[in-house]
Amino acid sequence: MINKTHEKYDLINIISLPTLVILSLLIIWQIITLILDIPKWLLPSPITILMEIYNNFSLLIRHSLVTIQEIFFGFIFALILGIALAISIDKSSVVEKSIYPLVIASQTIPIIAITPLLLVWIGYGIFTKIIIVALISFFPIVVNMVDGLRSTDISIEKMAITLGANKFQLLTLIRIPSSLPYLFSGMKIGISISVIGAVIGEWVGASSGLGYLMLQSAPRFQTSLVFASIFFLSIIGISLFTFIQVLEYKLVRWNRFSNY
Amino acid sequence: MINKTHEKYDLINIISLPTLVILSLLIIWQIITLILDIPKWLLPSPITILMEIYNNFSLLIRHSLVTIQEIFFGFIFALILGIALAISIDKSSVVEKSIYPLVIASQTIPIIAITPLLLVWIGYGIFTKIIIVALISFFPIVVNMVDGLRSTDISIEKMAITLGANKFQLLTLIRIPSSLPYLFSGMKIGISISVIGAVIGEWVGASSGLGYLMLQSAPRFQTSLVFASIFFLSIIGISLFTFIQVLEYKLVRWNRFSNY
Amino acid sequence: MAGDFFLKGITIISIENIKKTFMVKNNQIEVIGNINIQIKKGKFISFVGPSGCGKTTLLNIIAGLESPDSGRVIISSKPSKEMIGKIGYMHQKDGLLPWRNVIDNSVLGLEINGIKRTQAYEIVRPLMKQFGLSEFEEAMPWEISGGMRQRVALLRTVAYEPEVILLDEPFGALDALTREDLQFWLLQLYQKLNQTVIMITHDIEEALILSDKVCVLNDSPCSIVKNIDVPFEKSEKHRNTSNVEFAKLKSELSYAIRE
Amino acid sequence: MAGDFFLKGITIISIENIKKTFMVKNNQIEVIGNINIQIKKGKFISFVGPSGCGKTTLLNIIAGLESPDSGRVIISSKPSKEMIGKIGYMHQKDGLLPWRNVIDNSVLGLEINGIKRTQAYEIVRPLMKQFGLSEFEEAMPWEISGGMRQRVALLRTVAYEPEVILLDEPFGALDALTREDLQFWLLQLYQKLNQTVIMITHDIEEALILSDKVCVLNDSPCSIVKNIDVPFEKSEKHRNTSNVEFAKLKSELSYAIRE
Amino acid sequence: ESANSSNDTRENFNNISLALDWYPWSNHVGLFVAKEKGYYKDNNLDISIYTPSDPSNILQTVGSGKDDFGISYQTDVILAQAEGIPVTSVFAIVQHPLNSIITLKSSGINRPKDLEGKKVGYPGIPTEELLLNTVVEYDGGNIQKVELINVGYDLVKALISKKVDAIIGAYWVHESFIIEKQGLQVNVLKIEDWGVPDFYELVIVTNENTVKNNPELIRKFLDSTVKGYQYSIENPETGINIMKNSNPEIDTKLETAGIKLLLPLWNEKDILFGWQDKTRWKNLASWMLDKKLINNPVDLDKTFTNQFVETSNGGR
Ligand SMILES: Nc1ncnc2c1ncn2[C@@H]1O[C@H](COP(=O)(O)OP(=O)(O)OP(=O)(O)O)[C@@H](O)[C@H]1O
Ligand SMILES: Nc1ncnc2c1ncn2[C@@H]1O[C@H](COP(=O)(O)OP(=O)(O)OP(=O)(O)O)[C@@H](O)[C@H]1O
Ligand SMILES: [Mg+2]
Ligand SMILES: [Mg+2]
Repeated sequence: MINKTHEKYDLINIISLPTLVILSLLIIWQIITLILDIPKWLLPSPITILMEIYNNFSLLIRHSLVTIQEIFFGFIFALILGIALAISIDKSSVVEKSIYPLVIASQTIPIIAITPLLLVWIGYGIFTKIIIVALISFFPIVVNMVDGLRSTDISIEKMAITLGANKFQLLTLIRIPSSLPYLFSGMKIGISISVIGAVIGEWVGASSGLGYLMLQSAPRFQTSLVFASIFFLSIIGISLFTFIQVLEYKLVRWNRFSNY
Repeated sequence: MINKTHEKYDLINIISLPTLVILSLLIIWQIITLILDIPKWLLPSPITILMEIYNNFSLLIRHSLVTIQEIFFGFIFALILGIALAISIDKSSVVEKSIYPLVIASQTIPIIAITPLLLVWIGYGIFTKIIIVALISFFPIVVNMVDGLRSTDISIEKMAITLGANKFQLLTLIRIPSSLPYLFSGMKIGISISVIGAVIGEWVGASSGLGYLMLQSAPRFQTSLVFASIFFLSIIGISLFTFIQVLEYKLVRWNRFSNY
Repeated sequence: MAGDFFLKGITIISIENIKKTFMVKNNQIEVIGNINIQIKKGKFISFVGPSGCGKTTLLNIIAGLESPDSGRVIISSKPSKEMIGKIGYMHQKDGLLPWRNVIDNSVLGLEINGIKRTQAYEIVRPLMKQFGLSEFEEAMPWEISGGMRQRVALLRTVAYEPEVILLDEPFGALDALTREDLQFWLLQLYQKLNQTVIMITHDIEEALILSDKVCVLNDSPCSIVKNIDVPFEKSEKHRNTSNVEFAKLKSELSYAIRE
Repeated sequence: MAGDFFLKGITIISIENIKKTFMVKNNQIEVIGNINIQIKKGKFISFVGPSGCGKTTLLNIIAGLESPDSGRVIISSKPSKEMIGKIGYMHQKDGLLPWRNVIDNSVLGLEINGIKRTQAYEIVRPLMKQFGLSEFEEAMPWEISGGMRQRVALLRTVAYEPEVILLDEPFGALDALTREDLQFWLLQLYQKLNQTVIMITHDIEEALILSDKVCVLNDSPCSIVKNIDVPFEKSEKHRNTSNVEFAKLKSELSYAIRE
Repeated sequence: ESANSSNDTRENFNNISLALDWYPWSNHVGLFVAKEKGYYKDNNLDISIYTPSDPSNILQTVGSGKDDFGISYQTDVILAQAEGIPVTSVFAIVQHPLNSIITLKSSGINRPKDLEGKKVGYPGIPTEELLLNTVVEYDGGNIQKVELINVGYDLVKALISKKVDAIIGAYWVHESFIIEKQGLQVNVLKIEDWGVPDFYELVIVTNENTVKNNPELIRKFLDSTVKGYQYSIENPETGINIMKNSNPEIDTKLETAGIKLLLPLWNEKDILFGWQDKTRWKNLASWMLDKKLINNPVDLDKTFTNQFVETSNGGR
């Protein structure tokens, strides 16, 4: 009995409530645009955006697929690079003190400022976009993973050492598993901002993708198409975030019980 | 005795080694630009950049101060907003399910696409830049803080409950302290990318700041001034990151011992 | 006689038909079968029983931290859930806050109950001395030994003087001498304040020394197999270990556990 | 007589002039004064002493996990640091990996020593049964009781059959019955494999039942105040608790500790 | 460079890349028509067209040989040459400045002097600032009294949301039209009427090396391009529709309107399509030098050449 009602409540929570909140936000938005008579070129109303999506659905899907592809490869690349880098930073204080500042520096460089370099050296194919997605999303992964590795409980580590664990086993059996909760936070941040990475990548030079579509539409004052693209980008971002969260739930549920 | 040699080794580590690595990178860069005859308008050599910095030092400092100011206020704002949001998301699953997607969505919106909106509503002053910095840097803070709050050890929480802790005490005495290690990871990511937030903010509606300086130099193909600005941005980013890391070291050293 | 002894006074804790099942992977494990027990105000009860039989689970239910599948626990005429915070509970794991030093961990209960830090320090300092922790006020939890951690946890639980105290193996990590000191201290405390105490222990002697009543539990599922009222007066306790009756009770209990 | 007993066999562990000081805030605490002890191969040594005296610290130094400020520990003719991994050490805290279930925690030592998981399962399964953990193979650490956790930690330590075993209060969280079972099992194991065991305990009886030698430590700083060689044969152990000599030794030790 | 190295994959075919100054719009129609109708293919050219985010990047990619051709601005070519970027303009697409000062009619700003005490939005780049400077001073105004606001690239929004009173850096053939579409009336102040030397808004640039070593490639490219524009001039609406094939995002209505304004600016009568007048280059360069936009005089022979214009038009 108790379980049943609980489930029902959960269902309300998971589906109805957020839908309700978002729907009411959309309604408020609609009403505001109507009442304040906000012109469509500045902020289109939800209905206008919806119409735009309806009218350009296949166009939006086609561009979305390009963007998703860039995000996918870029993020995988970021993940591999980020984890590898985090492990080396964690392992060696030389690497930490010499590479970590460069990693931080890489985040402070506005990509737009180095587009000529990227274009000349890498071109405007998908590879540039993958690099930019990776460049943007690997940083949270590195920082969180380094902190995760460093949060490894000293007593657990000592225990493994007495069992004879070598450096490699310590890493794979103890440090990496215990860093997972942090890694997942980093991945969630990384995957969300990788969406913007793809857009910026497409901005550097592209002929397809949602970023391209947006920046094409903006100067034409097709603001509702811009918002339709943003809507698709958001859906992509939220889906990817949720996917990683589900994975996290499966893999690091133990996190809350570590001391018990 | 043992301590002494250790200290010495540390000193080598802290100062000499990274300097060496970075210096050799700069030398390689210099050599490459010389050998491949890379033109200065595409990628200036370190010496050229250094000369540029020397020649424009006061200019760079003046613009840096503006940018630092924007970062400072924007980040403080992001921190307050991020922590408050994380606490509400953690507390209420309704907030989580309805607001969290919006927060994620906010990260997938290319800021350039909504700057017109920001400008029209907020204007061209420093406030817009602060908002943009905050918008970019609050996300890692939220995600990490939420995960940090959720990583609170169940047994510790139960202990506090039996001592009579109410919801508020549970939050302030148990959950927030135990989320600090995560929060610091988020802050380190946030502060690093807030630098880019300030630059983006300055591309629109500014008349000073390093981003503005870059915007002025790039179309004139004064690439070495662009790189000089990037150099200053990196220094700012690395310094802020290091500052937070020192703070972290002071405040969450306990993290590694939680189970012991 | 024994029954008589326990009829005096008002019932403060009433445990009624408690049942509890856990799901581990796909197996349902019935941990607590059907436990009934009434505890009078000012009494000291010990639970002994095999490892994993469900003692901690029972204490969690009494404390209101876990819900039984059926049955209920009434404390001071209220469901135990509503009494959370009015019951001192020393968990089996010490649960010291890693970000607080020893004295700040000790005052946590007082602080939560609204007493200012500085004032709370004054309250716990004499206790710290008695617990042999004075030198370690400023030490962090990872800088003290296992036994010291346990003492800090005990101190934290009793410092704010709750009416009901639940103790889950409070002396498990202590040597005989320290243990005796603290047992004696605990006895005095509970007599002075007329607190009601439920203690889990593995040590039959300890149970007999401290308690008014010892309950023997067995496992699969956990239930009370024996109930012994300890007939010594509070004041004479702690000096009876060489007594013949004490030895008789001890072997009786050992026998009950072994069954 | 006692000295004689211990001159037989080759010294496997040699603890020489160990000193250790900790800094807590600004106070320097001398934890270990000057400890010297030689342990012969195949012997079982127990350390007893007051809580916080430095037993765990001493064991950490023997295991090579911590460096003494001066002095050294030699195990099998090597500095103990080089022997890390060849010594089984059961810590006071169980240190179970929260992301592994019971059986995967049990096989950790075997896995680290290069044995495949499936094969390791075969090795630990019979032990799991003996330890009363069979039903909980798949349970996660937070789903088992405190005593079970301790048993898993013990199992993990002995499963890969190291030559030297260090045990820090291995039975602290266990009830008398389970404790006896495991003590008996441990005795058999160490006789069979001729392992050298050092155990920390608070229980003098336990120390006498299991050990060839009991060392009494005292605190501030930690040093050996008494050394008792237990004169019972390995085979007759565990059945001598009612013996007169046993009682004599017990009171002798209690007295030493109380000093 | 890429033009030379990659032509052996498909015999005789040259893969060439073209970087656009802006997202495809009516001004680019000739290029897309030439591509779609196979005019490039006829000359054995396989063209790929893309848009980098920042138009000034084009001169760097073309200067480094990464891209073979680019669409850029005359001012930018001079700026690039001043910094030593080896780019040469080989063809003028638009014969006059499109850049202009745009205000709302309701603002009452009819001449540059009226901007005193007003806010002017600009995209934050130095050229625009100096254009305004020139225009205001030419009209006897005091530039100190004009408040310049960097509004980024969204000039129009800043104007019609009344955050600024005027904008500079917008095209009177594009933005003005967009504003009018919102039901507002605009005033356009053409900068060349107020003291700024007349210049070519859009030019086709290529690398100096290509001019020297592979003139044939340029000739072929321009030949095809001109054909594309000729076709579009004759059939503007079909041209836009053809363009939409490869750019489904474009708004046909908007671009059709835009192309009508552009037609007279491409191929002025009596002038060869693409021709660049040396005095106009000289005037602009000295204006830029005067305004300290560049620090040294540039070699005009390097900045542009007419050697390909005759042959590419000569076919007809
Ligand atoms: N990491 C550390 N930093 C500072 N002091 C420490 C540290 N570890 C142990 N100590 C101190 O060393 C002393 C001995 O601790 P140890 O854990 O060895 O005691 P023990 O004999 O094992 O006690 P118990 O029986 O309670 O476990 C204690 O006073 C403790 O405060
Ligand atoms: N959260 C949980 N999920 C699943 N099973 C649990 C959980 N907590 C306890 N159990 C199971 O309940 C049983 C009783 O556990 P409990 O901790 O109450 O034992 P205990 O009597 O306190 O033992 P010990 O003396 O060893 O501490 C055990 O079999 C344990 O596996
Ligand atoms: Mg228990
Ligand atoms: Mg200890």
